[in-house]
Amino acid sequence: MSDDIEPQEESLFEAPPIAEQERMCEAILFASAEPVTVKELNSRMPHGCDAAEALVHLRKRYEGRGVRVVRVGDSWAMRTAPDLGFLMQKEMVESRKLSRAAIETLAIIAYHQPVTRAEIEEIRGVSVSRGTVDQLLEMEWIRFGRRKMTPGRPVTFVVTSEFLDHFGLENARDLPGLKELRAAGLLENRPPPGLMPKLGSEPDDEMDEVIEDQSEMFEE
Amino acid sequence: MSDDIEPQEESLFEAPPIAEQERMCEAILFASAEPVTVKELNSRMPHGCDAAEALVHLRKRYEGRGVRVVRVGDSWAMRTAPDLGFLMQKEMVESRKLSRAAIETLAIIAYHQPVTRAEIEEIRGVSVSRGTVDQLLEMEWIRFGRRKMTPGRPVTFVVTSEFLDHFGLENARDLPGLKELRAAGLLENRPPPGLMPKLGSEPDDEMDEVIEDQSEMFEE
Amino acid sequence: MSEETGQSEFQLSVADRLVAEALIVDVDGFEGPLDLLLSLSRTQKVDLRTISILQLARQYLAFVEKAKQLRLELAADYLVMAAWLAFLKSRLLLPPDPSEEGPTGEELAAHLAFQLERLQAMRDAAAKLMARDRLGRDFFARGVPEDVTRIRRVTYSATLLDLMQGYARIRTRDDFRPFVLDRDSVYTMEEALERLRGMLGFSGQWTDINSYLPVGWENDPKKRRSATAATFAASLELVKEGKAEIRQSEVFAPIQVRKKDRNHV
Repeated sequence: MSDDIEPQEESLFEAPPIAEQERMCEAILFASAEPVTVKELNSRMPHGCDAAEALVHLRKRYEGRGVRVVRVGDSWAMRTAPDLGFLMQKEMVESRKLSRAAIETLAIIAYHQPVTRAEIEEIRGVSVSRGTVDQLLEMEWIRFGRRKMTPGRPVTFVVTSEFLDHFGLENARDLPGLKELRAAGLLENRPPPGLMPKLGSEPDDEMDEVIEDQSEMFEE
Repeated sequence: MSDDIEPQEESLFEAPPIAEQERMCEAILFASAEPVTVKELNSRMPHGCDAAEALVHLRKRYEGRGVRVVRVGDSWAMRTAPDLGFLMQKEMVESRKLSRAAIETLAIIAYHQPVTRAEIEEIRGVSVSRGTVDQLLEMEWIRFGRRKMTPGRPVTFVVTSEFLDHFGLENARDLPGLKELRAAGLLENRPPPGLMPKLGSEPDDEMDEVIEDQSEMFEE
Repeated sequence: MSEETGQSEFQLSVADRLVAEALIVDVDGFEGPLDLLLSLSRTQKVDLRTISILQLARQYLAFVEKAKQLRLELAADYLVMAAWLAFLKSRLLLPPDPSEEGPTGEELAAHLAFQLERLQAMRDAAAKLMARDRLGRDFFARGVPEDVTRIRRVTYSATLLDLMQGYARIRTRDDFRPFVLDRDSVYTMEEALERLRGMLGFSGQWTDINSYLPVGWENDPKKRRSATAATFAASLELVKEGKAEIRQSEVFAPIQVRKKDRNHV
């Protein structure tokens, strides 16, 4: 049956213009779930079409575009341009509470900056893991301050402007002092003498000084 | 503080040239079977990109091609040209046969939205079976709209962007013959002049209310 | 109403009768009385806007009558419509009774015509809709959509309270006791005093004490209240110390302070 019809078709209908064939290849490649062979393209397109030639044109048309016509084995497919792969990712932001160790370390840095790792450990009474410091550095809540002028010239940590921003502070000195913490019921016992930072009790004229100079405030 | 940072960021990373933005839109739309909102495009493209502008260029570029850039409500998608549908026998999905009741209900919802079940029944003169509504909901062609501010606060139905996508409509205003129907007054919810038998459902309070939401929705 | 009188009254043509019979056989195929009326109206072969509702009512009643004779069970809806159409028919035929309340026969007929036209319009619209190029039949989406890779990025958060509690915990070396009091929004008189002392030195002019509120405390009502009270108390303290003067022109007017200068005394 089909043998009877096809030769007739051939004489009746001329193959569509190549631009039209290119459109057809484009549509088939776009909608296909799998790469398509030239043979299959030809079988799906009207009689007399030359998919191989249409593909040459189509491939050229997509050069430099966001989508490319690529050869996969003996089949053809359309793919997004590899340099745009980053667009195919979607970032999911998940918010988690900072760990207790990280919060404590951060608090010590904020209250005692610039402070060395050894000093943090002394205050916390436990060693500070590398991961905790790295995490805080990565979050850009702390950064390295000036090295201490003590033997070994250890690095110090200070809080960043991102930290202040996050906690809605103008200045690290706006952090409530121990006196206020106690008034708020956060502190039960009297701390050992000499450890109490005198936040908020200093004259105001040094407000404008840089944060690094805060060390004096804490050192007694 | 963030105010200080943002302008800096803007100057640091300039938005890519519009041709590049067009490529990006092309890649994203190409890769997605579902329409993508302009908002999502912008969120996935680098900072400062203007997807809406890039889409204007992209749409033009694909005019007359085998694949088109189409608008679906607030979203955009790439779809094969409808005149090439004959090539796609292989991709054709046997769509579920809809009953006459379902087709009519769908049309009434599309042309009269937001519309209550009682209003649909008033127009069709028979009660709307649960199954019909469920089927349309399941196909995601209709969804619940806002409740009507009439006694009983009945739920309303509206068509979805999947509906628009399926029927190749940019928005609900493009429904075939909508203007003519409105001009002929056939989309008005004309209250029956009393004594009319209420066909279909049990009488509903809100039947008597004149509802003109539809006209507002479609007014340009 | 007998069959003969019915026939003669309705003057149905042979063709109409055939249609009516076909309809009866197909009674289950109708989607309610309105649908049936719409089908019957086609026998009139006129525009729905010029349809004769009277004629339609007769056709419907004949149909129902026939159905009764054939002992077909009609749903209640069909019978309700029949009763109503019989009523409508009488209204349309009889001269209007001015004492009668409610809509006229013409108004009722017009509404029925509207309903039929609207139903037909919706059917046509539905047909046009279904004849459109459709996704998955005439046009197609991308065959191999590339899934968007979801990258999980974790952000860590902590509040000022976390920070303070953390610090307090270390300082007390005690187990932390939860607390509720919020000291964030409390501005102490000592703080205000300090601020006022520093700033008042530069101002020999009368200045509204509100302008001495610390930065960042002006907007939040809670903070503003606390800061205003503290600043006011502090200004009184400075007056007591003889370092400032304070005035208020009338009740609720702005309170102003200035440095007490020897020259001003």
